[in-house]
Amino acid sequence: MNALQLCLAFSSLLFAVGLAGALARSNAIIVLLGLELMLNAANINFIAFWRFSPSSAPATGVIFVLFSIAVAAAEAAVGMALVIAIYRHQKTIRLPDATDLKG
Amino acid sequence: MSAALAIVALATLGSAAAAMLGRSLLRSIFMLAVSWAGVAAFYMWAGAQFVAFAQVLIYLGAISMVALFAVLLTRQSRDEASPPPAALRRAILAVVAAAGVAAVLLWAVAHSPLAVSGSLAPATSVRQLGFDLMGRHAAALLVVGVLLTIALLGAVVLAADGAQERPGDEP
Amino acid sequence: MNPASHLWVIPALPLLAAALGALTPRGGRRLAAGAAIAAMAGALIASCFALHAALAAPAAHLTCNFEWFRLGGGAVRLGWLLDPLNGLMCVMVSLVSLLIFIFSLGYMDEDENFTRFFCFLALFAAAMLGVVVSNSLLLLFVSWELVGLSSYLLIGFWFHKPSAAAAAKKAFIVTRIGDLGFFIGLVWLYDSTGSLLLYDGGRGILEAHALAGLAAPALAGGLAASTAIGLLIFCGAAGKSGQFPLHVWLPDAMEGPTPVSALIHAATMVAAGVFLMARVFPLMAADQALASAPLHALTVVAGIGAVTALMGAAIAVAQDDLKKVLAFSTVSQLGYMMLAVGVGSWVAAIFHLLTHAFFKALLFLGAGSVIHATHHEQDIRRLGGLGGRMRVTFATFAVGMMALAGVPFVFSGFWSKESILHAAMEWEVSRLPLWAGLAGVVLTAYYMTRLTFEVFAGRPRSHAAEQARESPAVITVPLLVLAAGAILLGFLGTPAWPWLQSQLTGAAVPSGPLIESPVLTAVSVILVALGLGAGWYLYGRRPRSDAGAADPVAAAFPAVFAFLAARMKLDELYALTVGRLSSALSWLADFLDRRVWDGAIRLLARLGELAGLMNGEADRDGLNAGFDAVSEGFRRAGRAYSRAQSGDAQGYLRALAVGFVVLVVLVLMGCSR
Amino acid sequence: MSAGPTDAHLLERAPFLLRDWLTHALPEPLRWFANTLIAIAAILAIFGTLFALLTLVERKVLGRVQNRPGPNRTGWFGILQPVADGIKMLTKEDIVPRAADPLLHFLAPVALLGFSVLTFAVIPYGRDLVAVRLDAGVLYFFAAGSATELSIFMAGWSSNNKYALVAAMRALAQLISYELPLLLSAVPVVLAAGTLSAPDIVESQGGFTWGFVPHWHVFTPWGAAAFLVFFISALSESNRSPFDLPEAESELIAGHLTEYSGFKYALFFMAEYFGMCSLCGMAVTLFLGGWQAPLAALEFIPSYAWFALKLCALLLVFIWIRATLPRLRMDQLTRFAWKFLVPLALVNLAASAFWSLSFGWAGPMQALRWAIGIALAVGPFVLLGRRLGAGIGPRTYRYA
Repeated sequence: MNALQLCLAFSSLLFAVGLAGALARSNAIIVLLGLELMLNAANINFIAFWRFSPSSAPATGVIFVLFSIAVAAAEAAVGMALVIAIYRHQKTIRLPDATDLKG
Repeated sequence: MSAALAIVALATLGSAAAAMLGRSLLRSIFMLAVSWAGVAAFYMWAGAQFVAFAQVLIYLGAISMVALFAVLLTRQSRDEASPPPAALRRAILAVVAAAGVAAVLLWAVAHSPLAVSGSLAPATSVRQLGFDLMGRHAAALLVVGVLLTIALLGAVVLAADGAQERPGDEP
Repeated sequence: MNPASHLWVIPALPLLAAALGALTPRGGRRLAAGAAIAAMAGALIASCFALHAALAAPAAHLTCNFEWFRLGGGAVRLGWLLDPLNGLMCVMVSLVSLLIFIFSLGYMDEDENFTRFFCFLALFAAAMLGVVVSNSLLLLFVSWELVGLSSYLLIGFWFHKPSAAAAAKKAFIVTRIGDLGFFIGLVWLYDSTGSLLLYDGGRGILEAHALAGLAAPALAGGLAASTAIGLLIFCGAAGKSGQFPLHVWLPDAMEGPTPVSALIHAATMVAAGVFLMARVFPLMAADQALASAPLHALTVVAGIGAVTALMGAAIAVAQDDLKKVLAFSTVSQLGYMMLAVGVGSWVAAIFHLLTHAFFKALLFLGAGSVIHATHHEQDIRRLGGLGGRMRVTFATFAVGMMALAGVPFVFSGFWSKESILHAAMEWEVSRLPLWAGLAGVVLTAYYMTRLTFEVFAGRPRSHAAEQARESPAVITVPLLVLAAGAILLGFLGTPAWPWLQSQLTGAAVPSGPLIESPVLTAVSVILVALGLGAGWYLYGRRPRSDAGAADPVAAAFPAVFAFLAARMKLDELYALTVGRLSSALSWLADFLDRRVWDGAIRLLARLGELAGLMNGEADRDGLNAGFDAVSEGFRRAGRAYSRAQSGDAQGYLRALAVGFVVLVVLVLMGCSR
Repeated sequence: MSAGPTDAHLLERAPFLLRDWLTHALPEPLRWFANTLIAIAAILAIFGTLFALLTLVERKVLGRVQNRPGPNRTGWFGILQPVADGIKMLTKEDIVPRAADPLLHFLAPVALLGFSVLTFAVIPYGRDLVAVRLDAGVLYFFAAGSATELSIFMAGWSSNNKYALVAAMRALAQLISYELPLLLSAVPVVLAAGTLSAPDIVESQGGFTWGFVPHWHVFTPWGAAAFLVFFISALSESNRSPFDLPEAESELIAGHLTEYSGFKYALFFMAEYFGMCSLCGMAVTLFLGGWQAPLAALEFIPSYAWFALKLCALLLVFIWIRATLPRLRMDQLTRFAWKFLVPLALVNLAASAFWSLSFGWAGPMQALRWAIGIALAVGPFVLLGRRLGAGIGPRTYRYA
């Protein structure tokens, strides 16, 4: 395994941890934060490929991560607002209870 | 080099796992903050200083704050009750699914022929980054700006108290 | 240095003021008004410099073109243009606007939306100046639409009045009809010449190369493309300038505040159409060389102009609303200008435009002064006796009235009107415009006399008129300035010293005798005297005693008067024709729908029912059992599937993860095989 | 860390000479490590001393403002008071409430102090006298600064005390609100200097107009406005009066510090003063020319002395403001940030953009440039200020 593969393994594991959290926990806030972890894992991939890319390419990887962080910030803001809105309506933020849209 | 990476990775993964497993919501968030800081450390390790600082500023400075606010506003500040059996089943399923994904990803990483260039990080000055952002990626930057604005407005609208619209709602 | 490259400053200043006004909170009255007035003063100074630069080389069209954006292979280019026509228009528009802005300070003083008003005014002035200075028909069209928008905003300024809101809508929609033609003309023009720049160093649409291509008899019937394009552009001009079929919005636009009426009817919006005609005159006249063409664009323009001139004057005779009289007088005067363009003398049209701008702004502002003093009393039957109470207003109004009526030698209106009539006389195609113009002269003198006597002579006929006091200086000073202009401006273009004509055409016009055709002048002077005399005989000799008394003309010819008072029933005619047509069409559609198609469908349905009845008998026992079983199966499957739609977000995510793994494994297995 | 200026005179080079004398015996790879350690030690020692002195100066100044002598019993003029305080703090019992979260309760002051110290790394204390030369130093500064919010919240929540929790929420709201104008007011400087590196920003402020007006950013219209916004936000970010709501002792006992005692309390105190020092240092760097001398004739005085002078002046202003202004109410605080500082900073960004664009204007255009610049800086201030005051009015107390 070379350094790039180590980085990718790291990001895969982080992704898995985030996914496990998002799947296992019932609290909407933790689920959202698990999603953030997954996004972070994706960002790690960008940086890793940028760092070890064979060509001295322009900083596209870095810029992509910057955009990704911005989108993550937007996602967090809207997500937390949704959580608060759900709480106001249902007095709970447990995801298994928020199933009004079931078939 | 790899030792530093290993330390950073272990700290990040460990705190992330602790955050996902932890019973106390606020502790989870603090552990996540540590994990995000670890990711920032990884960026530093990879030579992407600017991204690292942006990560700290956004994740530690903003997103964790938003999460803390959400916790306090939804009055979840004390520990969760012990999980019901259904939650246990879900947790097992979740771990199985996540393990599957991890296995697939790791297998792919291990079996892909990935070329690695020289050991030096590509030199990207902040100045060059700025020119790139304002030049080749200006349109994307604008779109992201609009997205952030709209997301902010949307968040405010969502989180704003709708009580005055339904005066008879509150007991 | 090319002075045209700085021309953008002129519209930019008021635009800046408008932006500032838009950002100012409601309380910032002084800031908004101050910014607007300062910007107009700046624009006036800049315009004077521009005019100075333009007069240095009257024949040259100074341009400054630039690329706006590239689209595929072609580039869309815009530009600024500076020549004496532009320069004069700039100075006139900015001067009159400045005076009207100052006047508005006094007039709108009590309005709570004062700030917004000045914002709109500045936007309007910016748009109008943009029309004037642009060297591209596209930029001109953009500004033109901005003029339309801001006039909509201004006419509907008191939008809480239903009539004002309706008038604003009407103005917007009617001018839009004309603009549609204008736009089609633009597209056509761009398609055939590949450019919308007016002057572009030999490649512009008003230059010989493009015109030669357009003037060829390319269309059916030997018509030139330029004729059709010219007429389409004229549609837009007619809409803005209130020419005959599209004039209906103009009198209704009086619902706006009086400074707006002055701005729209004197300096800017209505002048835009005439200005546009003068601007694209080479294009309009391109088909003149084509003797075989059955129709020339200018002939239509002259005809419409003549009809409008006469009709407007006739309707103005019977109006009772102070501002409506002036509005129809504007319609009529615009008809004169279009007539002048149509008979080939756009210089006379611009001359009349300039003088008219001053004396009509004067009249409107004078009317505004009266209205302000009498707390919004506009009915001339209820005014009266104001001559003694409002001396400055009366004196300046009288100057404006005589200028409009064409009282000889001293007033500017006389000279410009003479030059139009003279041009009409020399037109070879037809004499009708001349007759219409002469008839208009007598009517104009008559209705203006009537208006003046009704408002200022006799005794006050209402409480408001009794209480009237002279307006403050902020209102009277602009009146005095405009009155001076209304007198002096005429001397710039007398036949004996044709300074204006030679500057506008860029070639020295030889100075002739003071009176070019003594017979015509004599006739028109006699007609003016006749009109004035008739007005005095009917209204001045024995002023009306009380508001309810019948009009002497109405008493003599009730039918004619009522017809004119109802604006020749044109609005009703439109309602009857256009409105009726569309309701007839909709009734027809309704009928078809209800009776014909519905009947057919009902018939089919009956047949189907019958067939179903027969089928049903067969089905109930034979086929149903099988179908029931199948549909039960479907229902069960659906229920099972809908259980998967649990609403549990994490369940979905889990499915996604598992699906991802399964997919990857499948792909890998596929690859390894 | 570089070798230091070689052409400058002895005093200017003194810190580097001292360092090299200490480490010259070591082999090359170890020397770098030792140099870094020395830098860290120096920063900690200097600012530790400064912290001790500041506590004394603050109490003395407050005392003089309130017409009393202040501490004057320990040593001459109370000079030993900080030592006495230190001994007291160290010997007090460290109480952890039973319901508290012990780990976070311990971590909070440590993390807070850690993040506060981190911010010292990028401030240029003198010519080439900066611990870490970072390309994105300003960003680093704000990143490290924003992390302190988390520690304050940690402290408030882990104490499991309602006052502490309320204070933590207040602190969160306040810090987030003022983070924005703080950042936004630094952006114009970055725009003007064209770099995020703190030493380069200082370099860009070198030189003089007409030989005596230094090119500091505070001497431009937008710079003055941005400095004002930055300074006010810095007051709030360091929880100083009149923005000391999170620890408002009369309403919340002592806010997030309620359940802390002994050495942990001292750590909080220290972190607060460190934050104040680093924010002042950044203000000096961004706006007041960093280590640049105010007059060309005074450049013989070493650069770090100028920096220290400016820093102390700003710190004294902090103390002076604390002695002068009453505390704001919570709604006034947030309103002030969102309705006044943030819009002002945004407009100021445009003003600085204009300033950069009009760089080449000369002659009479220069006067126009100044006029527009001043109008862009003062106009929004006046307009927004009027809006801000509307609706607050004097309060009436019925039962007072």
